[in-house]
Formats: sequence, structure tokens, C-alpha cells
Amino acid sequence: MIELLDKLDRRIIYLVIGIVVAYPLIVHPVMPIRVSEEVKRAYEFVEDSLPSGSVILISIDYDAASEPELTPMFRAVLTHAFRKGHKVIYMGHWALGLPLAQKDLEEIAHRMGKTYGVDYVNLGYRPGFVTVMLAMGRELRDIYSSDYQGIPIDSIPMMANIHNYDQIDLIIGFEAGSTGEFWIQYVGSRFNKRMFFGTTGVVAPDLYPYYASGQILGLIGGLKGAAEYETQIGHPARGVFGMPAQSFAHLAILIFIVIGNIGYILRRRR
Amino acid sequence: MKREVPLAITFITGVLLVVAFFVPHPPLGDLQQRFQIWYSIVAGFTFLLGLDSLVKHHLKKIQHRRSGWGFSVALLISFFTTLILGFYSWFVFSSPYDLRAPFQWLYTSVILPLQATMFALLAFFIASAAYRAFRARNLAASLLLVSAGIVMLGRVPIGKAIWSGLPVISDWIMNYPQMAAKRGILMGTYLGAIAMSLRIILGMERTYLT
Amino acid sequence: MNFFDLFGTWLAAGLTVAILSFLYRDNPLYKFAEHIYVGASAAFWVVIFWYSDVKPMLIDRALDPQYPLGEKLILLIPTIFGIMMLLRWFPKVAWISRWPIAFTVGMAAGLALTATVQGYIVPQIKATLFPVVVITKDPLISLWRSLMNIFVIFGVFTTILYFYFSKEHTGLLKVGSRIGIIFIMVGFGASFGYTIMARISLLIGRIYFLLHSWLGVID
Amino acid sequence: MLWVIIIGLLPPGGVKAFDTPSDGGGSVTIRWELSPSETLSQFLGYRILRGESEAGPFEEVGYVIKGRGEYQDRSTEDGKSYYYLVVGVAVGDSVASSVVGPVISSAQWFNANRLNVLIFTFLISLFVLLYIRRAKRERLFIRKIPGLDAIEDAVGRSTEMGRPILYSFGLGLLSDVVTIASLSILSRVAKKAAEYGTRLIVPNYDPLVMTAAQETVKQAFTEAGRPDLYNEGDITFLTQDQFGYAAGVDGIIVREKPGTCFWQGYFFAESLILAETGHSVGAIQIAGTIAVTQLPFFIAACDYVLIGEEMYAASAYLRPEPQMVGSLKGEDIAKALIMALIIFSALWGTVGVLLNQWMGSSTLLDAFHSFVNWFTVGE
Repeated sequence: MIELLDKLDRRIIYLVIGIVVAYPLIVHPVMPIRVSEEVKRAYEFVEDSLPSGSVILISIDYDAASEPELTPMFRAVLTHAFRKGHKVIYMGHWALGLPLAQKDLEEIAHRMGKTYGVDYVNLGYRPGFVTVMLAMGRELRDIYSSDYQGIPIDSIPMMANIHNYDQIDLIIGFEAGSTGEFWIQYVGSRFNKRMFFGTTGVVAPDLYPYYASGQILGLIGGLKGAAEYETQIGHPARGVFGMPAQSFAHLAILIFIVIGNIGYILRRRR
Repeated sequence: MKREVPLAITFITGVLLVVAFFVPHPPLGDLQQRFQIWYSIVAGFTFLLGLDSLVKHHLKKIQHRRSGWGFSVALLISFFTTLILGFYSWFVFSSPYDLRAPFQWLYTSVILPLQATMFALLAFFIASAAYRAFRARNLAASLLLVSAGIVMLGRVPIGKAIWSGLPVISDWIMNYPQMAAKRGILMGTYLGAIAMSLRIILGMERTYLT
Repeated sequence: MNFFDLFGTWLAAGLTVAILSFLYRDNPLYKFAEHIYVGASAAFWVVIFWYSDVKPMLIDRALDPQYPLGEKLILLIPTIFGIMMLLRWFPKVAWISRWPIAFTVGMAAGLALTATVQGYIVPQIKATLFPVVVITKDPLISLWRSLMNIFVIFGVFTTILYFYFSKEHTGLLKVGSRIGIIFIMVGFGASFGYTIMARISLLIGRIYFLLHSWLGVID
Repeated sequence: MLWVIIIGLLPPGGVKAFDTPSDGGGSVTIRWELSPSETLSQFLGYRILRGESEAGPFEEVGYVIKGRGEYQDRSTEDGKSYYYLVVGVAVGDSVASSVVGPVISSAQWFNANRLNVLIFTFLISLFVLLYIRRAKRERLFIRKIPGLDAIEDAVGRSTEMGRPILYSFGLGLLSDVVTIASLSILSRVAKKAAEYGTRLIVPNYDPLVMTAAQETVKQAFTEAGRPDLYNEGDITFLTQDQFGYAAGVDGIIVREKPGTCFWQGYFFAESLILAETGHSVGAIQIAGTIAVTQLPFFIAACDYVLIGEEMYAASAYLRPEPQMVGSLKGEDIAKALIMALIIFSALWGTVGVLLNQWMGSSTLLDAFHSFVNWFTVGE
């Protein structure tokens, strides 16, 4: 018995961790989530301030390493935007992140019955983020003469009257690095554009000052932020169910540590 | 020639870069960037040596029918498929990053899930390492255990539910003792890096030469 | 969903399961996924590196008629260094690859020497230069902050003492370095605990992929 | 279209243009006092215009948002005269300052912003060099580093068990100084391995590190008198993908079952994947890294860990040539200096604060603040 507590097979630990993380994702236990002010503001802008049919630009500025934190918020925000009947322009500054989130874009568009070229457009990736940001202030066709599949922009119905930021009502960036600050400096201030961000837990404190000063409308931080946004739109998913998964896993690890110490103390007593 | 020239190259490169750091005037002002570009070019060539090493290693395995040679065949197939698709995407779509390019499909369907899953193994390993290592063997180990436990619980909603003081203490540990220790360790580390750099420039560190 | 998307999802799911099977023990499934991974990623990063580094830095410049001739000639130096590396394929002249290695090592040292002082030593010294006493309107807060200031200075001080190499750790130095190790351990424990959350998020992401994108059993 | 009419938009005042100091040329700095109209919500920012004569024509070279009173025009040609003006921009309106100039840009020979860096680099280097010189005359002490003492036993144990040794540099590149420190540890490990006749496997992430490792091991085997044991096929390249590397090394661990694993160099998140797998096959593990974020994981999973500076000290410790040890002594002197500086400033600052509080004299405190500010690192 003591031997068992002291030298637990690591596979038992792996199994328990796997179960406590997967369980909440399947069974969906309810855990109350308090929505923070930063997330509520972002939500309310999309919900109340934008008339249906507004144009939202979504920028994917992350890649695989931050995918688990940022994809849930991207999905929540996109679902919300589509539900309100907004039109979405999808683009991004991190080359390897775009193909990643594209899957979610297409899945959600399909589920909500949205049509490519009418309700949303995927512009793809172009190198040089500052150049891209500034050029889109004049005429986005200078950079994006065609969409990600090579279809000329001018033949896409949704883009007919969209030339630059003047026709875009909101910019939403999903940020894993400092690209968000460039959005604020080069686009937010210069073109007087409204925007908010979803960021990783690590990046959120860097962008908080911009929220405090009113330069960005809202801020969704980490998996917790995603859970809050999902709660707001009444569509609980990875974020909401991830919260109990986190708590259970932490608790499980703690219990293992306690078991290990009991085993250790008993063995020493002998 | 075999020893003196490399030592001289190291010395000159090192000293030039140190001087250039303080002199903005051309041609020294942009020397750091210039040398980094040189480095990238050299690394680009050296990749060929790396690939050669990888391919040769597995060809040999296949040749001698060593155990698991079938997996080496799989490795070589995936290697050359990726390489060919990469150059195909580069030349046909003018960029391997193009979302239509098969290279991107390969990235999302093969490399990405592999990366993400290897990374996710850490969720399991961090648990087994914590179970094994966090034993109250002595004072130092006990402190490791206690501070890990507090910070761990302080980060999740359930910790706050157990005791509202946990997040507060957890923040305090991160902001004071953790920060002080990190600063002390890094101070020593960077002084060590300076002494190491000096020894390299002076030719005292040359295990790869002599 | 077209064929390639569907095939891609199944492939990704299969590889995910194969890697996870390593947790039980090494097995042919993991072995297969591992070999596919090493082969594909080695080629993947080479293409990315050549496309985003070597091409713009060397090839585009060499072919650009606008790029000054003098600069083009200077680019010959790293190119020759690069070729010297490849001479390792010929044992007789392999030793010449030590020249570009020596250049890289010299560069590492030259950059690190000033970069560490500029990027770390001076800023961190600056961050540790503060008065011990803090005076605010609330005497309790003043006392607390002052104590914390002393605490931080004490922590940095004793941690540095632990790394003192050139003296036997006896007497006062022994006491100091022991306290230093206490700070180090508390710090390590804290960062260990702090990281767990991010690692669990990764696993949530993977399980979600399997259950949602592949099997479609959860929303 | 909505027209906003702003009555009396005021221009930015006191515009100054001068050659940017401490730079490599090609740049002029323009500074101005913020327009009093900034308080209006319609006010957006400033456009900076440049011309080659006082009368113009002027063209825009830059734009900054409101609240900023400085811009660097980095597109000037050295030796040429330029004239500048700053235009305050609001929604539907704008107003220009007066023209300033001429101004000529040039390059400087010393970056005055980096004076503090120069002084510290010089002082630390001086201590190190001084003690390297002094060490030639007298024998200096060096404290025990258990992780390095353990190398020989670990290699011996691998030999007894008839298992190979695994050595990894992690994700460090040859352009990282810590990799070079790791090379000298590898040299020692290789020499011992050659003496015992034990196989040494070194899988690599960076091809340049691979070549340097091959040179190092070959050299060490030759010095140990066993060049015949050297096998280039054991020092290979895997992949330059963080987790691909981890997957590959994990595969090697579970199949070759090394008796000893060395994790020496720069590591990121893969550290624990490697060390847990190493532990699962019962290997003795000796880790060393300067990556502070990864140290806790190595501490948890390995038998010995070289923490930060101990790794850099390894080459001096393993080859106790007097000069090498001298450089460690030099580091220690620098540490003592830094600690003295911290204590001194704590006292100075405290006395300053107290004097300010009790006697109302801020002279000492002001002096303290400017002393601290001197440590600000400039570009």
C-alpha cells in the first residue's frame, strides 16, 4: 500500500489527468462565470452599437502556439458577428496562423448559413504588416487585388463598395504578440478607427493601458476571456467548459502531490 | 592556418562588434545587422549539411535493414514530399505561405496537429513531475512544494472558492520572492555570459578548434 | 467539406492519437508519427527559412540590378563562408569549415557582450535602485511597502551570494547563500505552479479537436 | 458627409528641427509644443512636411497621433539642407506651423546614449581581464559545483550498465553564447566517454551546432587516444522544429535507453518532455540552462541542475587552468560591485526621502533621482 502511494505508476496519473480534462468538455458542468467590464464592452459594441450589416475586419495575429487560447475567442466573436448579420473580412499578419483559423471560419460560416463573397471574405496573408495596415487606409486593392483563392476582389459582391477603412466599421484583432500595438498606432489613431482585441493571457497586460485610455473598446484576455464572451452570447463552448477542466486538473495535480507526500512520510516512518 | 586563422576570425569579429555597438558612424553603425544577415546566409548553406546528415542516417538504416528501418522509409517519404510540395508551392503560387498552396494543407493537417499534441503532452508530464518531485524531503524541497501549490490554486476559480486569500498570496509570491530570485539568478547569468564572451574573443574557449 | 479537408482532418486526428499513445508506452503508432514528424518538419522549416531569409537576403539582392555593386561584392563574403561549410563533405579540406564556425562564434560573443549589459545588467540594476523607506498617507501601507522593499533587496542580494564562486561558502557567506537557495526554490515552485494553467489549456485544445472537429460529438 | 467646423484651430508652436544626435546619419529630429487645440475630440494628430527650400514645395514625410511632440525623419540625405513644418490635423480641418530650417543631417562617431553601457561593459571586462592576468601568478579558489562533479560518475554508471550517453544542446543556436559553454561540457563528457569506451549520441536542432559538436567530439576522442571510436553517425541533425526535435529525441531515449542524459544549453517548453522521458527509462540526468523559466522543470525531473551562471562557469571548472578560474573571480568582483551599488543607493535614497519628509529639503532626493536616471538605457 505504502509502496503504491509512494511510487504511483505514471500512467495512472496520465489517465486521471486525461479524464478530468475531457470530462467537463463532454458533460458540461456549470460553473458560474463573472463577465468582466472589458469583455462586456466589446460584446455590447458588436451587439448594440453596430447596425446589422456592418463591416467587421478580423485580423489573425497568432499562430499554433497560442491557438488553444485564441481560437475559442475567435469562434465566439465570429459567431456573434454572423448572428447579428454583420459582414466579415478575414485577414491576418501571422502567415502560419491564417490557415489555422480558416477552418473555424468556414465551419462556423457553413453552420450559420453564410455565403462566401456575400457575408464574408478571406483576403489571406500579405507580408509586411505595417505596409499592409497603411495601404489599407488608402485602397485595400493596392495590397489585396485578389482574395486568398486568387479571385479578383472586384468580382466579389461584398467588396464592391469597400475600398479602405472608411467603409469598415470595426476592427477586431486576435493577438499573440505586439502586432496589436501596431494596429492601435497605425490604424486606430491615424484613421480614427474603432477596434478591440482578443489576446493571450500573457499579452493582455501590455494592451490594458490602451483599454484604460479608451483607444480600444474592449479586451478579451486568455481562455477566461473567451469563456466570458461565450457566456455573453449565450453560446458556451471551449472557453466555458475549459474553466472547470482547468480547476479539476489543478485539483487533481494537487491531490497527487498530497498522495505522494503521504506515501513518502509513511515510508520514512517505517 | 588550421588554428590561427579561426582564432583571428573570432577575435576580429568579436572586437569589431563590440566597437560597432558604440559607433553609429558608417560603416560600423549597421555592422550588427549586417553580420546577422551573414549569419543567416551561412546558416542557409549549413542546412544542407543538416539535411544530408538526416537523410544519410536513415538511408544507412534502410540499407543495413536495421530494426525499425521501415519507419526510416516513412521518414524519407514525408521529408521529400514536404520538400517537393514546398518548392512547388513557392514557384507556382510564388509563396509557400499562400493559403491555396498544398504546402499550407500539409502544415495544417500534418505538422500542426503533431506540434500541438507534442506540446500538449506537457499537461501530463507536468503532473507526473509534480507528483514525483514535490516531496517534503527537506526545507528547500518543502518550500518548492508549498509555493507551487499556492500559486497553482491561486490561478483557478476553484482556488478562490476554497479560500479567498489564495489568489492574494499567490500574487505576492510571484511579485516578491519569485521576482527577487529571478533577478538575482539573471544578474549572475549575464555576468557569466560577459566573462564567457571575453574568453571566447581572447581565444580561451576553443573546444571546437584545438 | 471537400475531400482534402476531410482527409486532412482524419490525418490530423490519426497523428494526434498516435502521439498521445506514447503516454502508455513506445509503440509502432508513435514511432510512425514521430518519423513522419521529423521528416516533414525538417523539410518544412528549410523551405520556410530559405524563402523568408536566404531568398530576400541573398538571392533577391544578387539579382536586383538596382542593388549597388559594392554591396553585392560584400555579399560574396557570407556566400564563401557558406560554401566553406559545405566543404565538410570533402574530408581533406573539411577543416576549412572552422572559419565560418569561428565567425559565428565571434559574432555570438561580440553581440552578447554589449547586449547583456544594455538589455539586462544596467536596466535591472536601475530597477533595484530605490529608497528602502516609502512614505504614504497611510502609515500601515508605508510600513508594508518599506518592508517589501527591504525584502526584495535582501532576496536579490542573497540569491547573488549563492552564485559566489571564488570563496568557500563558510560563515556569513554560507548563511547568505543558504537564504539565497530558499528564495530560488520559492521562485521555482511559483513559476512551476504558474505554468500549469497554460499547459492544461493545450490539452483542452487537443481534446476539443478530437471530440469536436474529428468525431463531432461535442459542440 | 458630415462637416465639422472648428473655429480657430491652433497650430503647434515652437517647432525645432535639428540633426538627430548619436546616430549614423540620415535622420533629422523635429520637435514641437503640442497644439492647444488637442483638447478638442476632433483633433487627430500632426503631419510633418519637408521641403528643400524655405518656400517649398513641401511633402509629407510622417504622421504622429496627438499627444506626441516629436518625430524623427529617417529619410534625409546627409549634407543636404531641409526645411520643415508641422501641420495640426483635425476632422475636416488643418492648420500649419511656421517653416523652420535649414537643417543638415550627419553621422556621429560616438553614441552618447550608450555611455552608461560603455562604462559598465568596460568595468566588468576590466575586472575579468585583470583577474585572468593575476591568476597566472597565484592560485585562486573555486567552490564546488555538484552538477559538474557528477559528470564522471554519470559516465561511469552508463558504462557499467552498458548503455549509451545522450547529450542535447536543446534549441540553442551556435550564435548563442550558452551553446559555446555547452560545447566545453560536451568536450569533457566526450573525453570521459572515449576513456570508458561508451557510445555518445548527440541529436541536434541546429545544423551549425551539429558541425561544431562533431568537431568537439572528434577532437576529444583523439585527445583521449581513441579516435577509432568516433562515429559521425551518432552526432546527427534531427529537425529545426521545437516539438519535432522533442519527438525525435524522445524516440531515441525510449529505444536506445541511455544510462545518462545531459540537457545542456538553451531550452524552451520541450525541457520537461525530454526530462520526463529520460526519467522514465531510469537515466541519470544532468541538466543545465540559462532559461530561468525552464529551470523549475529541470529541478523537478533531473538529478543535477546547473543553474544559470554555473553553466558558464563549467569550462573554468572542468579545465582548471589558472586563467579560466581568474575570469570567475573577475565575475565575483563585478557582483560585489553591483551589490555595493544597490546597498549604497538604498541608503542614499532612504536618507533623501527622510530629509525630504522631515526637513523639507529635496536636494538629496533630487540628486538620487538623477543618479537613478543615469542608468536609463538609450537607443
